[in-house]
Parts: sequence; structure tokens; C-alpha cells
Amino acid sequence: MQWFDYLGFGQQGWGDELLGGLGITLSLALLTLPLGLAIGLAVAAASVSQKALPRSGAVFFTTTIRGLPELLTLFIIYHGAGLLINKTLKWLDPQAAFFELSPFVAGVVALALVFGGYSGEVLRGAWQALDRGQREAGLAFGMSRWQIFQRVELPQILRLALPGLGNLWINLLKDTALVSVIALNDLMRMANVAVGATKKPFLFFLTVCLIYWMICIFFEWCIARMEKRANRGVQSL
Amino acid sequence: MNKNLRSLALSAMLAIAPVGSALAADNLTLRIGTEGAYPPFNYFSADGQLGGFDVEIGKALCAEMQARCSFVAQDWDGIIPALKAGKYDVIIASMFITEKRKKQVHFTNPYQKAAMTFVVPKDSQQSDFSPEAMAGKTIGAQGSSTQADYLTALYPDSDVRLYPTQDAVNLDLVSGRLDAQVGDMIPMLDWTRGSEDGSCCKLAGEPITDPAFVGEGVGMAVRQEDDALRQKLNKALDTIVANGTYKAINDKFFAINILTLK
Amino acid sequence: MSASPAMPLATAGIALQADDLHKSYGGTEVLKGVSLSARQHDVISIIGSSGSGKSTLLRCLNLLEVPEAGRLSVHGEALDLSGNRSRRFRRQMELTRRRLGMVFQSFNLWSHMTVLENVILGPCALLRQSRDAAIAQAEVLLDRVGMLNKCHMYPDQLSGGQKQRVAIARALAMDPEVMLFDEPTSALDPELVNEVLQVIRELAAEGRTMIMVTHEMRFARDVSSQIVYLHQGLIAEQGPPEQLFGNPQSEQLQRFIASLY
Amino acid sequence: MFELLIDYGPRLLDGALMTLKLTFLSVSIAALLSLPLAILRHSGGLAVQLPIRLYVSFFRGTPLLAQLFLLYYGSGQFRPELQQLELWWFFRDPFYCALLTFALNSAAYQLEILRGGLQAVPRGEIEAGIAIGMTPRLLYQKIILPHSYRIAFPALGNEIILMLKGGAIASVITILDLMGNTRRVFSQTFDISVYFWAALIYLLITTGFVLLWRLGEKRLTRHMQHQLNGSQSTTPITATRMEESAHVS
Repeated sequence: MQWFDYLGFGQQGWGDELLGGLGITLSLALLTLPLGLAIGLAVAAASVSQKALPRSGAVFFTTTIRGLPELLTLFIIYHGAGLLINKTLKWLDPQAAFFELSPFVAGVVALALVFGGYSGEVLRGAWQALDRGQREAGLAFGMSRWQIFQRVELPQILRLALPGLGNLWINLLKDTALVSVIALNDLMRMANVAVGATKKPFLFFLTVCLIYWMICIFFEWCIARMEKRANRGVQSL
Repeated sequence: MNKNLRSLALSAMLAIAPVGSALAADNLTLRIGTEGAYPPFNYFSADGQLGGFDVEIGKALCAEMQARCSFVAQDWDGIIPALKAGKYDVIIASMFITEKRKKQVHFTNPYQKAAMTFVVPKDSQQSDFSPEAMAGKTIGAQGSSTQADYLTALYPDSDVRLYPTQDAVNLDLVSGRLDAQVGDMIPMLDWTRGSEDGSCCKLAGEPITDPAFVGEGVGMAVRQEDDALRQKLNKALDTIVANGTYKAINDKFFAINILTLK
Repeated sequence: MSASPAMPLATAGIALQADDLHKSYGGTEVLKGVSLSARQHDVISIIGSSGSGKSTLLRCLNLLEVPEAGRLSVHGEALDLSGNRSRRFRRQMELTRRRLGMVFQSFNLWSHMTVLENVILGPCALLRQSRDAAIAQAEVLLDRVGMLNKCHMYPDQLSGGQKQRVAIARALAMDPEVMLFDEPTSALDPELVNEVLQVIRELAAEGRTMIMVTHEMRFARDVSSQIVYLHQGLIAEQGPPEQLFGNPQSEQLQRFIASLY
Repeated sequence: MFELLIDYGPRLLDGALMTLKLTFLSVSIAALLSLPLAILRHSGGLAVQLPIRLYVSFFRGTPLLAQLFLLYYGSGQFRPELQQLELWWFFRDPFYCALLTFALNSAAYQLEILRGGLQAVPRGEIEAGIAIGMTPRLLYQKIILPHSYRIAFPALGNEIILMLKGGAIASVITILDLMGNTRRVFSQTFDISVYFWAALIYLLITTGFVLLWRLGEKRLTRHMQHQLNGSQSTTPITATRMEESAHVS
């Protein structure tokens, strides 16, 4: 068999499996993004809070998340959270059926926590860089605090945070590969499976490297365009 | 906490959580966990389907029990925790019945007899596989396996390397990173004789049948509280052995009967 | 401060000589053939409106910008500018620069080093002086510019005027034959200008050969032995200050002087 | 929970030592590798820059896990060739493979950080060096590099932490680092608390390192303390790779 037979589609080739894996990788990342952003916003909000408790909570969360290997976080969620939820369910109702924490859900949760920990810092930075006068201008117009946040502050925070978030997104895409270790059939796992069947590690691992590379370059390009768009009307220095 | 509140909390959790029920009324639905990286027992084929001896036995048992079955692939390290967490209801993945595992799960009657064996490259001169003779040598095995327990317990002076999959062990034995590996007898036999890459290597030494490690053979694992399921499986297993279904499947994969090792 | 090394009589006159310098950036010619000669103890001020090429001229003199054509010699030692990219030329260039002290508009002190370290780096690394000797000399120089008490501070902890005085000490530490000043007071707050001018004035009084680009006309008039008026990349007029300021010949210079008052 | 620590604590500590060793060696090799490459990338011609940019882009645009598998299992496929080149002894060992992968990966990141530092050295300070007749070598030695490393210092600290954490995947190719030993213990005990102990050890290591690095940063940036006067240094500690001028391509 030639290398293109291995990578082809259909019964013999592994192209369709890899493509399916790619789909899982991308949907994993895409589902993680909103959840992770929500966590990040919450962390950022807590860390700019006036009260000490939310602030120290935010510090604890980010320090922990950023001090742990992503792989370990993933294992803790996958093995630990599954057990915990089942114990809770059993306690609530001894007849309770088993709760299934799929590798996919575990992957999304773990990656979202990681993304949240890092994006919290990025968003906090953007939040603090925000011009105070804008809020006052909003208040002067008689806007409510929520309206000001939604209409005035949030769009600017996102603009300021865009480069940082863009890089986190790229990291997230790459981190999805870790989920292969807990048996989610993502791109990386499918490559492993294909290697198991064909004994062509170099071919398949190189192929997945190239696929990830292309994806990253594509998103880099998208992010650069978004930054350009977001920064229109803002004078560059 | 009062009962109403409890069930309220429970239904709230159920609402957000996809919950699978293990034994729904009479219409048995069964989720079977297997590894999918352990040919010829269980593996993924190029069209993405699970196949292999374990999978076919599982299907035969399901047919016998008139159950609706689905297969779930799970990496080996997490295969018991996932069973306990309820990801599936039974493990059919060529798992040895051992005392340690018995503390975690319950096993059906054995559906394979088993032994372990050393595998070495064809040009290897090694004939003595005692711990003393293997001191300083690099030996591989799949992690979280009986072989791994065996090696870590008895070969402290060897460089024991544990891999996430059997495929990975094979890969490194082929590439020469390992001096030897310990694997299950049947798949190793199959691998060395039946595959292109496996032809690099040969079985060596006496079969390892130490009951402290190999135990009673290979069983299907269920959660400790699922005794009803265990008995159903035992009954179905007896039936397919008796009616020849087992042998038919066996002969598709192996030259010898792996239940009797004859 | 030790005096400049004694020169053989034959060349004693000319400290720095530039002939017919041409320099252009991306098609626009900034210097269109400028010649300048500084005799020993000369203090030459280059004046002109912005864009006339005066900073470029100064930077060409110590080869921070390499002219495309022309000749340059320091104390009679000529530099072959046509050899531009060769190894020998680069080496020669480095040696020439060591003999010319440069003071920048924006000080350009090395911000990761203390004041003292800034001053001794050149002597230690380039002139192979011992560290002790370099420190002893640096202390004398820093004392002269009134910065000895700040010698263990970092540049960012100093005011602009203080930084410029340190920069002058740093240039002097190399014991240069000619000092070049590129608008040394333009980046300073008005109240800090004088402390720097005072230091330069003293150097002039002591007989140092100096070439400077400046906007401080009164100061230029006071200390200079010669004024060079640059206009659109060419020397429009040159001569002693009394002549240039008292009796400007060209219309441009008249307008330029008028614009200053 | 604590019985586990008595039984398996020493193994976790062994693993932690391995993690430290692997991290230290790989970031050190990467540091040696990244310096000349960064200088070439900064000031070399296009023919030199292009391959370096490709290298950086590849290692920053692909998962470390994929790189590790490519190098480890991929090299196994070329055993005869590698044996002929007398390189097999190196690729045979999973530790060396991990070391090489991590060093190459970290070098790509360090290179970009350093390049950012090189670009950030004020032009005027370089000119001041040129103006007193420094040779290029001396200029790098005395002005440009000390300056760049000071600028790059916090980002380099982050990179080291990321390597420390990323190194956990070495466990997948049988290396018994902290993560590897943790997984081994878990597979023997199915006791989830081993993961929490491992987490604690990782946190201790990272926090300890952050404090140490900050101390170093304080020493190195003495010259900036005047500017920072009053306002505490707000450099984020374990920041991400995002803070570099990070673009893959």
C-alpha cells in the first residue's frame, strides 16, 4: 500500500476516520469556547470585585488552573467528577440510575475550566484597561449599570482582549489532542487507532501534525482579520 | 434533607444529565464496554467499526439474552472506573479475573482460559526469563494490566515500561526499544504468527500461568451490585458454549479453543 | 581630563575633514555634497531649518549613516568610503568612531546599567583599560559634569538634564579627538537646558574640538568659532558667528534668522 | 486519603524529581538553541529567516502530544536508517525522545519571546554603542542581549512553567514523571485521591518556581524600579503563551 492508500477514504483507507476525528476535535473546541468564555467572564468579574471573597476566589481558581498540567485537570474531571456525581446521585436517591460522564463532556468541562482560568486573566486586564469616563458617560445618559456593561463595556473588553483570546483559542485547539488520552475519538485518537492497525506511525502522526498546523494557521489568519475589523475606528499608535 | 426535596434535586440533575439506565424493565438494553485496541479480541477496523472476538461474543450473548446492545470503546486505564461510573454495564475486553479487580467489580464465569507469555525479537538469544536473568533488561507491557502487575511485582530490577495500549507495546517491540514484552498468550500468538509486523518476534519461555496473576481466566466484569446481570450473562454464556455458537466464533479467530486451551 | 594627544605639526591643523558627502534615503537626496573641515580647538555649530540635513550630516561624520560618496578623514587618516561592506572597512569604521565622541538628542544611555557602568563600559571593553583605572577616570569625569553623587543610580531614575550630562561624561571617557553633539538640549525641559549648556561651554573653553547641531542660537553664537548654515542638503553659508548672524548674505539665512526672533 | 500517601508518596516524589529533571534539561537546551536562532531570525537574510519561521510556526501550531508521538513512534519506523547513522541509541530511549521534543518545542517559543526582546531594545541605545565603536559582537554581548533578556524574562518564566505542565504528556510514552507515576498508582488503587496529591505537588512546584522567578525579575529590573515606584508590579505570574507577540505563521 502506498501512503495515499492509507490516507484514502473508504474501507481500506483511514482518511474518513481521520476526518471524523477532526470533526470531533473541532466540535469539542467550538463547544468549549462559549463555556470557557463564560467562566472567564465570571472569573474576571470576581477579580475586579470590591469584595475580598470573590477576589480571592478568583485568584485561587486561576492560580490552581494555571498551575496544573491540562492533562491532570482532564483526569481529575474525567475520573473524579464522574465518581463524585454518582455518589451524590446515590445519596439523593439510592435507586438512582448511573450518570454517564462521557469523555466528550469531561473534555469540554476540563478544557473550559482551563480556558476560563486563562481567559479570566486576559479579560480582567482588558476590563481594567477600560476608560472609566465611558461608564460615567453612560450613567450621565441615564443608562442602567447592566445596559452600560452590555452596550458600552463588554464590546470594548472583547476588543481589547481579542489578541489574547485569539491565542487562547489556538491553545485550546491544540489542547483538544490531550482528550485522546481518555479515549475520545478525536483526530489524535483516530491517528493512534490507525497507527495500531497499520503500523505506520510516522505517516499518520505527521499527517495529524500537518492537519493541526493548517487549522492553526487558518485561525491565526481569521483572528488577524477580526483584530483588524475590531480595531477600525481605533487609531493605531 | 426531606424526601421531596431530594427527589426534586434528583429530577433537576436528571434533567441536565444524560442518564442511561442499566436494566430497564424486561426489555434488556445492554451497553458493553471494550477497549478497541487489542486485536484480535477487540479492535477498530478501517471502516471505523468495532470488531473482534470479544465483540462477537458480546453480540452472541446479546442475541441469546434478547437484549439490545451497544458497544462503547474505552481506554484501558479507565475501563474499570468507567464501568463503576455507569458508562456501560459490562466489560467484555479479555480481562483477567484477579483478586485485586474483584475488589472493584464482579466477574462472570471465565469465557477464555489464559496464560501470559514473554515475547522477544526473533534474533534474541534469551532463554532464561527469571527476574535475575532479566535484570537490567527493558520489558514492556500494557499498563493497568495483569502483565503490568506481574512485571512490577516480580521484576523490580528490570526497566519495566508500561504503555497505554497493547498496540503501543507491540510498536516498541518491533522498533527495538524493548528487549522483551509480556503479553497475553492468545493475542501474542496471533500477533507473532498472523501479522506482518508481528513476524519480527517470537514467543519465548514457558507460558506464565501463576494463578496469583492469571487467576481463573478471562471474565466479563459487571458492577458489584448488578448480580442479576451477572447471572444472566453466565446463563447465556453456558448456552452459547453448549449450542456451538461459541466454537463457531472461536474458530473464526483462533486455531485452538481458547476456553479449553486445546 | 588629559589633553588630546599631541599631533604631528604637519597635520596639527585639521582634526576632522569631510569632503563632498552624499547621502540619500529611498531616492531623496538629503546631503547633496557637503564638505566640512574642523581644525583643532574649533567649535563648529551646524544650524538650519528642520529637514535641511543637519542631523544626517552629523551622523555621517561618525558613520552612523554611511555616505554613498565622499571622503572622510580624522587627523589626516582617510577612510575609503567606497569599500563600504568589506570587513576591513567595518573595522576601520569602528576604530574611527572610537575617536569621535557622540552625544545624542535623546541621551541613549544604556538603561540596564548604572551611571558608572555606562561611563566605564567603553574604556573597559574597547580601550582595554583596567576596571579600576576606568572607574577612577569615570569619577573624575562624573565629578566634572556634577553627577558623581548619582553614579550608582540607573538612567531611568535621573532627569533629562542629568542624563545628558552623564551621556557627555560617557563620550568623554573614550578620550575622543572630536566631540559631536546632535541637538543635545532639544529633548530637555526648558529649565534643564542650562545645566547641559554649561557643561558644553566649559568643554569649549578648555579647547575641545566640537561639532554640534543645535537650535540654541544664542549659545551657538557665544561658543562657536564657526557657524555652518545648511539649507536643503547643501552648505548655504559658513563663517564666524559675527559674520553669519550680523551680516547674513543669502535670503534663506536672513529669513531663518528672522524666524528665530 | 493519607494512607495512600504513606504507601505511594515516595513514588510520587520520584516522579516529581523526574518532572523537574525533564523540564530543567529541556528548557536549558532550548535556551542554548533559541539564542542563535533568535539572532538569525532577527537580523538574518530572508534565506535564513524563512526556515526558522517555518520551524517556529510548526512547533507552535501543532499539539505537543502530536509532536512527541511523531518523534517517538515515528522514529521507531526508521530504526534501520537511524542505526546506520548510529543515532538509534538516542531515539531508542523514551527519555531522550521526550527531551528532544520538548527542547525543540520550547526553543520555538523561547525564540519568539527572545525575538520580541531583541526588537524591543531601544534603537538609540544600540546607536550609542555603535557610536563609541563597538564591534557587533561586543554590542550584542554588552547592550543588546542583556537588555533583551531583561525584557523577555517574565515571558521566559511563563514558558518554563508551560513546559513543566506540558511535560506531563511524557507519561504517555512510558516515562515515569509525576504524571506517569500518578497514573500508575491510580491504575493499581483506583483511588482518585492520588490525582489530588499530584495536583498539590504540581501546584507547589509551580508556585515555588513563580516566587523564585519573581525574585530574579526584581533583581534584573532594578533599573526600572523608579518607574514602577508605588504601583506594584502587575506582571501576571503564570501567564500564557498569549503574552508573547504570538503569531504562528
